[in-house]
Amino acid sequence: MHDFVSILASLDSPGIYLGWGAFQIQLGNLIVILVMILLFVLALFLPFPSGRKRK
Amino acid sequence: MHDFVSILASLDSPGIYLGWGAFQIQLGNLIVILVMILLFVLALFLPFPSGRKRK
Amino acid sequence: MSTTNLRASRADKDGLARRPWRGTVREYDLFKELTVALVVMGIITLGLSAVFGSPDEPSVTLKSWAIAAPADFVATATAELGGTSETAGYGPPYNKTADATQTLGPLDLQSFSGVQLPIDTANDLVIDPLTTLNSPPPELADWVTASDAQRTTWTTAYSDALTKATDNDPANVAAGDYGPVPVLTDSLLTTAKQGALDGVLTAKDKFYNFDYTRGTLFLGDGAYFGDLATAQHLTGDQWGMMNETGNTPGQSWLWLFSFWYQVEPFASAPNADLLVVLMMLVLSVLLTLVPFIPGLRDIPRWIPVHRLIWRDYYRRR
Amino acid sequence: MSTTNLRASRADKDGLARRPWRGTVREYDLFKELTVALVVMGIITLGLSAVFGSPDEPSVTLKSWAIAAPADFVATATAELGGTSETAGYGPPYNKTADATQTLGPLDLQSFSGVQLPIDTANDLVIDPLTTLNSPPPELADWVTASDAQRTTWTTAYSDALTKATDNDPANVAAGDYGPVPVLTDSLLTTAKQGALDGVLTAKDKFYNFDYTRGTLFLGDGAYFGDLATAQHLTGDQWGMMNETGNTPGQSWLWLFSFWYQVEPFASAPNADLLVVLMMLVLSVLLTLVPFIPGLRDIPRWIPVHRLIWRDYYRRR
Repeated sequence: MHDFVSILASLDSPGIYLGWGAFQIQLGNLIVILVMILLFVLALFLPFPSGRKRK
Repeated sequence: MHDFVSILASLDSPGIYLGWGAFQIQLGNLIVILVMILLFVLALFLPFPSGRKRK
Repeated sequence: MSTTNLRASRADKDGLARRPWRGTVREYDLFKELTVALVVMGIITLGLSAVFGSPDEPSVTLKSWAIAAPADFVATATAELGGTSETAGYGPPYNKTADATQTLGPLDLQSFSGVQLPIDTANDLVIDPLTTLNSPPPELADWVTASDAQRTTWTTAYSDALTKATDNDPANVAAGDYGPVPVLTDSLLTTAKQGALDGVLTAKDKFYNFDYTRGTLFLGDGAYFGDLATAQHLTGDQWGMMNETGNTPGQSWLWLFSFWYQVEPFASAPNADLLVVLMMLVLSVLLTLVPFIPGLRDIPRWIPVHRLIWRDYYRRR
Repeated sequence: MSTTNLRASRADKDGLARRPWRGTVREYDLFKELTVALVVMGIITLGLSAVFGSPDEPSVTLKSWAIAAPADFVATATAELGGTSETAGYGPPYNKTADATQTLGPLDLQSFSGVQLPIDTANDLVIDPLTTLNSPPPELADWVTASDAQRTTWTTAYSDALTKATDNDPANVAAGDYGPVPVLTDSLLTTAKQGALDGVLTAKDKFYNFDYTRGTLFLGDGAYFGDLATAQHLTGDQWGMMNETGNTPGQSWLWLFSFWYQVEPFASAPNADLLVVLMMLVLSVLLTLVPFIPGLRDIPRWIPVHRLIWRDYYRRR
């Protein structure tokens, strides 16, 4: 955990920005957006745990 | 209404304080307390308007 | 039988709460009641506060104080320099002044916090603000380099001289060895009159400042602010806790808290705050435990107000 | 049949919502769900914000600006005196500068507010703060008694001279007739460096001040603050609306708002703010009215994501 925080802190000062042309995105934002999309896709395809009991 | 407000405003600056010995009360507070007690007594003795229908 | 079961059976002897409802039922619109109550109470509240709302007194600032009562301002600044002001002798959370806290036997609640907001009255309230001037008075160096004993001698002498001067006016002070003190306090008075001190005393090195500790303490150490409060019946020994300015109704529900400060032994006790808080704590616990206190819990049996409220029910039982 | 009834029958063709429930019922503890959800989400939120929470950058103040970039500070103070700063030419709510507002044809939203927070940059940001000094510079009188034309000549000349000086340093400015301007701006620089200007520029004659308009505008008129924002990718044309400092995740849900500022014709339009706000308004209305827009409302039929979510139901229908 502490290692993770210190990695983030070391990445902190300049900030990493990815872009093509007018499009530019900060690495932190990109990660959050990708994780959101991943969670949505997982929620779509993973079966609901107690779904069987309910029927 | 405006007269009432101006009476209050004229009473405003010095403030009227009633007291006996260590007990001292501001006129505004006394009025509010008396009104509260009056409302309580009225609530005790006045019949509830729709009480008859309810039975 | 466990204690819990004993209590449960005692409170609900007939099992009334557990019996199913056999009376009539009728429709009831909770949202309608909520809406009506909200609107009606809202209108009443707005109407009453338009008429009885507390007046918007103009703010007292260090500037208005310095202009209205310069002699008091200078006397206070001298006390801050000499460490003889109320703040300097307050104890935690501002400093470690010995025997400053209110105690009851071994109980010393004020010291529990520790010195959370350290205030050195001379430096924080007088010297630091003066160093923020574009051209700080050169006499600051005399103060900074002087010994503590020398500083005390100067401030004591000047403080005494101010007391003896006509109208306590610094202009009428007799000649004497006050060191840099008169120049420093006069500079601070000018800074305050110019309106700069109010801003300078708030927390520094932040753009948005919400720490008014230093300005509040300085203002409170003077006689001016306290006199304004006394004139409006707002101090603790005038039932001030209950009062608003003028005849505007105040927070009358604080009557019991306020009451203790008016009567002996509290009124003249040096630890009145502690005593009153403990007293209210004891009374609050008693109130919470009413159902378990014989005698106290029997009062409704002796003075049956509830039989008056539900008189229909009791008449037809 | 009224429109309302038409809509109702359309939305609930089979009267499904009005049919009594004939399926199984089971006990459900709303409070248990609420408590579990609150605790779990609370822990996740606190945990994520401990790791990803936005860093607490030290506050930029007029003091830190004056110390870090004195040349920029003096140039900005000169612009405030000359009425050539961004604030001086901003229009409502600060002043009535002609043609300052963003318009689209006859639509001029900025002027709707009127001049609610009048700011005279020379007086409010430079002259007034200098008059609060214990010994205001005597050159103030020269400024106050000078004509508007004379003031403009002085500030223009000094502004140009600053631009041409090595490092834009006031110390390297060529000799010339700048009137009281160099003394005034230098005094203000000293006041800021001493840390007094931050307090003095907040709203006056109140003890508690929450009006930071003047300090904010002054800071924003300089190049220093904007450069800090640019370095952190926080300006509008850097998708700054979405960004936090460093790599801390920002408010990525503002991507669409931010997007328009990066593309033509918005990117180079002088009324970009107005155009983008109107664009977002139109898109929001479209989103609200989706059920009534043919084509748009048929998308779920063409891309049936809902059938994937409720695939059990659709499989067994």
